[in-house]
Amino acid sequence: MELGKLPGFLARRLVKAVLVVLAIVVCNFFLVHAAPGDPASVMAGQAGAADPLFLEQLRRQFGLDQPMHVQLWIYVRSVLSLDLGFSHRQQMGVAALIAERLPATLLLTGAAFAFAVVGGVTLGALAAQRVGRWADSLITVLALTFYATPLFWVGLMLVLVFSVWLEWLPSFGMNSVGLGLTGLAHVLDVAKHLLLPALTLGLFYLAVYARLTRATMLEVQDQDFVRTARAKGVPEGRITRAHVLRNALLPVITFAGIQAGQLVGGSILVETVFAWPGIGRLAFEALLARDYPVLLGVFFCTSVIVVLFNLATDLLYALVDPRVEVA
Amino acid sequence: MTIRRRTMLAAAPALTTLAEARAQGVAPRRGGTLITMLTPEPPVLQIGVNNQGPTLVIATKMFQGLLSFSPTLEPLPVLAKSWTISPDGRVYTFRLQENVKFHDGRPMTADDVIFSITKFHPEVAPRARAIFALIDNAAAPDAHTVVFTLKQAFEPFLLMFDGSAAAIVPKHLFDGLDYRTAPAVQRPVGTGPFRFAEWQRGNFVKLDRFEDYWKPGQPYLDSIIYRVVPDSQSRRLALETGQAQLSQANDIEPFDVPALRSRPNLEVALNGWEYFSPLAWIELNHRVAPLGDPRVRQALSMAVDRNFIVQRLWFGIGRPATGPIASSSRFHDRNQRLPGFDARAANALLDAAGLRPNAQGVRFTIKHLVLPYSEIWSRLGEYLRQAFRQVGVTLELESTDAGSWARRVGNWEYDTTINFLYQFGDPTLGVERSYVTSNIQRVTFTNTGGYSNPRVDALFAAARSASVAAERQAAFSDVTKLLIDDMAQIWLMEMSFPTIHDRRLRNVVTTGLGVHSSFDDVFLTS
Amino acid sequence: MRDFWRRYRRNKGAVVGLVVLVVVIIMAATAPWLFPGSPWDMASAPFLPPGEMDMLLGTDSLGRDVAAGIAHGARVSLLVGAISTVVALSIGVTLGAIAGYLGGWVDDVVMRFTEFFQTIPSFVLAILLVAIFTPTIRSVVGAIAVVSWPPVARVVRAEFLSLRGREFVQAAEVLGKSRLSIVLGDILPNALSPIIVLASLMVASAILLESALSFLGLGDPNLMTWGFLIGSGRSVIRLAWWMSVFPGVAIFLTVLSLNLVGEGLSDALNPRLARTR
Amino acid sequence: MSLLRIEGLTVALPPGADRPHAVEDISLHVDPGEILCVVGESGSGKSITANAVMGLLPKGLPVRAGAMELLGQDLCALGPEDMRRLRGDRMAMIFQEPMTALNPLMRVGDQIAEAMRVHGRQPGGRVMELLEAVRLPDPAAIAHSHPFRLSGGQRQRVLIAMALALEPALLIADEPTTALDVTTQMSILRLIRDIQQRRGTGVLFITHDFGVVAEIADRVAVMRHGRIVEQGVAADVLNRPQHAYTRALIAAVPRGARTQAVAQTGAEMLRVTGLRKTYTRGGWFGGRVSVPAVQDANFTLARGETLGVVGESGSGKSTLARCIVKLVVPEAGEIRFDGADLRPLSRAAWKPYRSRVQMIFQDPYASLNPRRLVGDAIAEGPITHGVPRAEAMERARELLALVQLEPSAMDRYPHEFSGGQRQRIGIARALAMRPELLIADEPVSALDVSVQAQVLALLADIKARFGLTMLFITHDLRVAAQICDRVAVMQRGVIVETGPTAQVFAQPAHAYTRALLDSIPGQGWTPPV
Repeated sequence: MELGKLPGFLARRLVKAVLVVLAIVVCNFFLVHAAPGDPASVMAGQAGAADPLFLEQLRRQFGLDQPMHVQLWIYVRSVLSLDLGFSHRQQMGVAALIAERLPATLLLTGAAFAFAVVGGVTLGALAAQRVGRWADSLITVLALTFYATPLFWVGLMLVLVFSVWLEWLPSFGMNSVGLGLTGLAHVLDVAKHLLLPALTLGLFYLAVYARLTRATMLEVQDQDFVRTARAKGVPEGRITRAHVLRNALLPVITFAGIQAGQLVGGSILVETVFAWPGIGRLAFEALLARDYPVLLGVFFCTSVIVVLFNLATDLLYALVDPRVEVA
Repeated sequence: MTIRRRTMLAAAPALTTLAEARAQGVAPRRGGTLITMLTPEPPVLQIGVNNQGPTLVIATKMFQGLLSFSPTLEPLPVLAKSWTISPDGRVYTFRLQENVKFHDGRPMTADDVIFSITKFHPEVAPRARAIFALIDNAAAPDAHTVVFTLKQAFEPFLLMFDGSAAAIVPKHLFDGLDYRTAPAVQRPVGTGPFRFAEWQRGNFVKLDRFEDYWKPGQPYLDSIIYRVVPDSQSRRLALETGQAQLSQANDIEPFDVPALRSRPNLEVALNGWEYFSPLAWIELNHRVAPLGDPRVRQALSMAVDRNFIVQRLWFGIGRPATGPIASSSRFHDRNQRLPGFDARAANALLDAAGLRPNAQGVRFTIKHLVLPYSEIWSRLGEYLRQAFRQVGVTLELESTDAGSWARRVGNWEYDTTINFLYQFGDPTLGVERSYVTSNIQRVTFTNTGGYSNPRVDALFAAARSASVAAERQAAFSDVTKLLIDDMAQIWLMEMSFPTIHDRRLRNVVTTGLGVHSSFDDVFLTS
Repeated sequence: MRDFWRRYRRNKGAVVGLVVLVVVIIMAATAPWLFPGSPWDMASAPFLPPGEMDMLLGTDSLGRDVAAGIAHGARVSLLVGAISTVVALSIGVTLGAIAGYLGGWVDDVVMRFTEFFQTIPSFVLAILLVAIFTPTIRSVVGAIAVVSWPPVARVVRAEFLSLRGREFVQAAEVLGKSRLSIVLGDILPNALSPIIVLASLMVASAILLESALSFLGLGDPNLMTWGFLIGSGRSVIRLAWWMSVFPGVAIFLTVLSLNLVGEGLSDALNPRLARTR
Repeated sequence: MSLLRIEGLTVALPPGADRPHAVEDISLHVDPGEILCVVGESGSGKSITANAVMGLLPKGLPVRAGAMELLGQDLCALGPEDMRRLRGDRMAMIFQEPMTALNPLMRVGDQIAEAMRVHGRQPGGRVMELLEAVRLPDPAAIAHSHPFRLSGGQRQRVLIAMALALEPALLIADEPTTALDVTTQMSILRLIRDIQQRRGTGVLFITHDFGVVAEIADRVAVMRHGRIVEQGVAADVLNRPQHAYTRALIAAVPRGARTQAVAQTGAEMLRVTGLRKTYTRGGWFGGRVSVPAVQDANFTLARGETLGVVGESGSGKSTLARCIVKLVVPEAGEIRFDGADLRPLSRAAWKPYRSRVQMIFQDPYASLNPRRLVGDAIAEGPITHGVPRAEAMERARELLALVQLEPSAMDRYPHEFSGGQRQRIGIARALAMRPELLIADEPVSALDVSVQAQVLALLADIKARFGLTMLFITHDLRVAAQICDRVAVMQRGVIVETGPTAQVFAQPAHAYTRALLDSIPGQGWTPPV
């Protein structure tokens, strides 16, 4: 796409993204409110004792005594003003709560994503180039293996091997608390903690990208323009890099956009296994505790991430592929 | 006073540890950071606003009550240095420590105490509301004396003054504000030996030594860090590798305890829960046929092998229940026991109740709402399903989340479930609520099962108003017998929680509140 | 048909996958005879390592036979995978067919709806649905189906869209056939290959999804599934590695075999693509 | 010395194919400055020959025997790297599909420059020169464009420019104009001719079209089933074909002029007035693009008449045909069939007309449901309209005989038939409805020339036999001339000229019609027989 058309393209995509997010907000609200069990009874249960007055107080405080459409209107209005509400259970603004947890999730999913894409595309390209040979077989088998293994199980096994038996890497948390590390030492410390969870989360998607890259590269290799390149004497290495890989990456980009949501979902499992302080675990805990504002906030936040990510991949796609005008 | 002696014996190991430490001449060492764990992460750390287990564990380091309790539940001075009770049992006079400061530097006075007891806790905590409603008048003759006059005598009144039940909060930070949303809720300010330093949600809570703490030279530790570790295996690993020096409550799964017990660097204590005395039972909804029939309840009770549960499921952490009142609690009658495990007798009882097995050998089918707090309850449900099958009863498990569990139990929408309640040292405080007719309410932790017996109601009422311990003992013994005969609920076990700590950490469990004490005397040897 | 087998056999992995899958299915079918009684029965002492006291794969924390659990679990895992796939297929094929065949604004609406479902992180949605409707086999199957249909709808739509423009469909149109008979008689049979391939992969991912739900404690508590076994073995992994390792291997093998079979089907049903392998 | 010499070349097919060798014992040569046309039907092995020379044979097709020499150098003895060095430098190739033969992500100029860079030459200003040499307008803009912005003809010019970048001695052109419209085809043919003459390049030109051969060839080699059956100077082969196969091929070439007189015209059957169809694409959020496919089309069709609609791709002729059978819903106009306006009718109201108006399609491979038995495919129309199954099957059997297929074809699937046979099945399916109006949408354009002739003959036969009225869509003027009573010429959605075939061909009124007629390849050649 030509750069001059970019602002219009972006504006259209943004409008669409906002509409999608709005729909998600409304749907999530109804979904979560369809759940039995209201936050007041949960809090009462966890306080260890309760009486009807206490319950009544809590319900009023949470606005649970209002009619549903009023609750929805209040929620949508506040989301539009970027106020995600207040978690009465946590006694904190939801936005603040999520903001605290978000960096950890972004770090984890970002690292896993980078690992998966870079590793997957490299392995996939390698396999496609050596199709039918042992390297291809090995990569294919490995990819299938990671593809077929439950994510959380991989996490458990990695912990078993690297933390329990070898004692090389920490098995949980995001940093060593109490050591007062700063600067580079802190970064290294976090990196050490990040390694296993990112690996766990990334392996499955690495397999996905490896398989996808291999398949699309094989497909692109058969296309006419590759034959043209060959006919004009372009060396094989350059054909792979400049012609095949670039075209094969287009579906990978599309797929990465779709995968963003799955990655956030997968991080719930990984964050649970590795005690990673991110929003995936926050969501699961909020669900168990029926903390509606937090749950709605996390859903809102993840869908915004996914929508933004889709937007970014669309943009990337549009920049890579000149054929995209509007779609 | 047989009860007292029993609990004293039970608490003996803790006392020996302390004595040993002193005897070995290990002088308390100042300095060091204690890293411990936390699960689940509490929503807020302001005691009262939230009274969940994890909140109590942290908040009791920052807040203190007037009293604490020994393993035999004798009152110990904390913020109150002495107290007197009038002969008619209605007037309680506390003399306060004089140089106590809040973490913000303001002195603690009788005003703060009266505010905490008569305003703050009754507003935010239902349990305090019920009992402090008995206070007719609260007065402060001087800045360091508080006098509470009760409407009627209430023998267990002192038990309410522990830091976990009625911590003293700063009046100047709450008065006139909504207590639940006051700024101080986010940065708790108390009188305890440690003050709030940092909370990275999902990661850790850090408490630092309060330099102006009223006990000179104490506390010994520089800081305490509570790491949030949601996975039990990670917690175990943290203990083993020394990344954490202390675990408490249900941090460590029972099946991991034997392995940890054998580690030379770790010490496992099972005491320190005398004040709470949690008791677990199968909660039956008496409104659901045929659970309203006492013979059926008796039969189900006999179908359960409590020793198996304690040994196999809890790996010996805990004791089989003997009745509605825990054996570590006051007024437990050790002469009364539950009928033993006897499947044959159970079958006979069910036959007698007219519940004949059908062609598949099934007498009736009931549901079981699995307690969602830890997966051990799922194992228990799976055991119960197999156990009840032996007597022709099919148990269908329903799994649920904490929210639904609380709602369904509160609304009586269940057949059976597991419930466990703290007894707070005294049956009037912790047992009565589950059996009296007046407390049949659509709220969790009331008499949700719907058991009702006028004689039981009368006996609990008598025990409540009697001011003499012996009179109360008699009433509780009678109530115990009635409840066991009716098998009001199927009591399973007296729960214990292992407190596991590094051997270099000293004075961890010294009172009946265990890890819920202030830790001002806890220290790390080098 | 013979052609189909010939092409299928060319992919050795697919043959291995089929053999493994058949073994798993046989194991599931014969579980009541291989391991009579309930898999929940306490068969021996708890935490027996594999091989001890006749317990081939060891016992769990209540002394239950892990091997019996895996055999009986195969029934449920496969059933959950199959049923949720059927449900997801029926949702996805219906919506995809409507969108692809009718086109226009209907297509637009259906595809926005599908996109919307794809935007919500599917695993989070599955957790939410199971929690809302309480964990039972029905809610688990339903939740898996609800999060798995969008790819089916997209594939079916794309197939229908391209087939709709194909001349034989236009010919049927010109012959005056009814829409339903065109969709069922002319388009659907020709769109079956990708649907079948997709279905085999969906069974695999449904099994994975079920195990993940159970791992988080959101499985049906009355049914022995592989996910449940790992979930219950996870907390004792250092005490009894066999409790989570063997069910994990069972899941891995089954999912792998389904993937291999899917590839084989894809090769056999789309011979044009197979040549590039 | 010959530029390219091939002796006894044999290329194997993978096991399981319908014959053991793709090409067998081929010998030919190309001299500098000459165009050798290799002509043959699909599957004759002509493309394999070209790819063998370039060293671009797929893995499954090894060279089994023979020798290939380029400028005296033995190609079979060269390693892959040496072959690569030759490709693009001493020999270059252009392909059939200009739409897909360029990397969609790379600018045109860069792709041409790449052809030089990989051989160690700096492009400099040469890219512009080349683009100018292939007569592309505004070379600077084109060099900067991505391929999707160019038309098919422009792309083919780019590919030719790329092939000529290093002034190769040999240019191999593999059906370079087959995918192009006639007018474009002619200009590309002239370009190749011109370049070859100016630079003295030797050209190996592969085609299936004798018109093209007549237009461009110096010498001709005719291939069939992997063998060369006849080879010689163009004029000799074209006018005095020796081999029976060559004669058959040439006989099948559509005659330029209609032989029989204009058929008697009956009453008006179809009257189309003001028909309009516009395609729009784009989403809910802006970016809507409208493409007028048919604008204000007016024509009539009398009973028993054949009206040809001719035009290049994208002219809207297919859309027009589809509008009449409601496969495409036009937004305005009238379609009066026997007086009744069909356009506003609902699906149900249309149904009675389905048996009266039928259609046959272009692609014999796509027009039959691959999962339905041939008998059922033919019978399902009548069955849908209430004919008892047994009767419908009987009718299907009769029709199969009519289209010269075995009765056993009833119980077989379409993939067991050749393209020509499938087209016959498609015709039988349409006839089964006993239609009055038959719409034929490019019914022969996907067929080899010999098969094309047979199908055209069949169509003429059944038309006469059943007194059918026909609307015949084609891009091939020669075909239209052969079969139509009247023709309508379409350009960009507009019917620019209508009239009796002979008149339109002899005195075209519209400039576009004239351009089309001028572009018919091989006009100077009248096929013998």
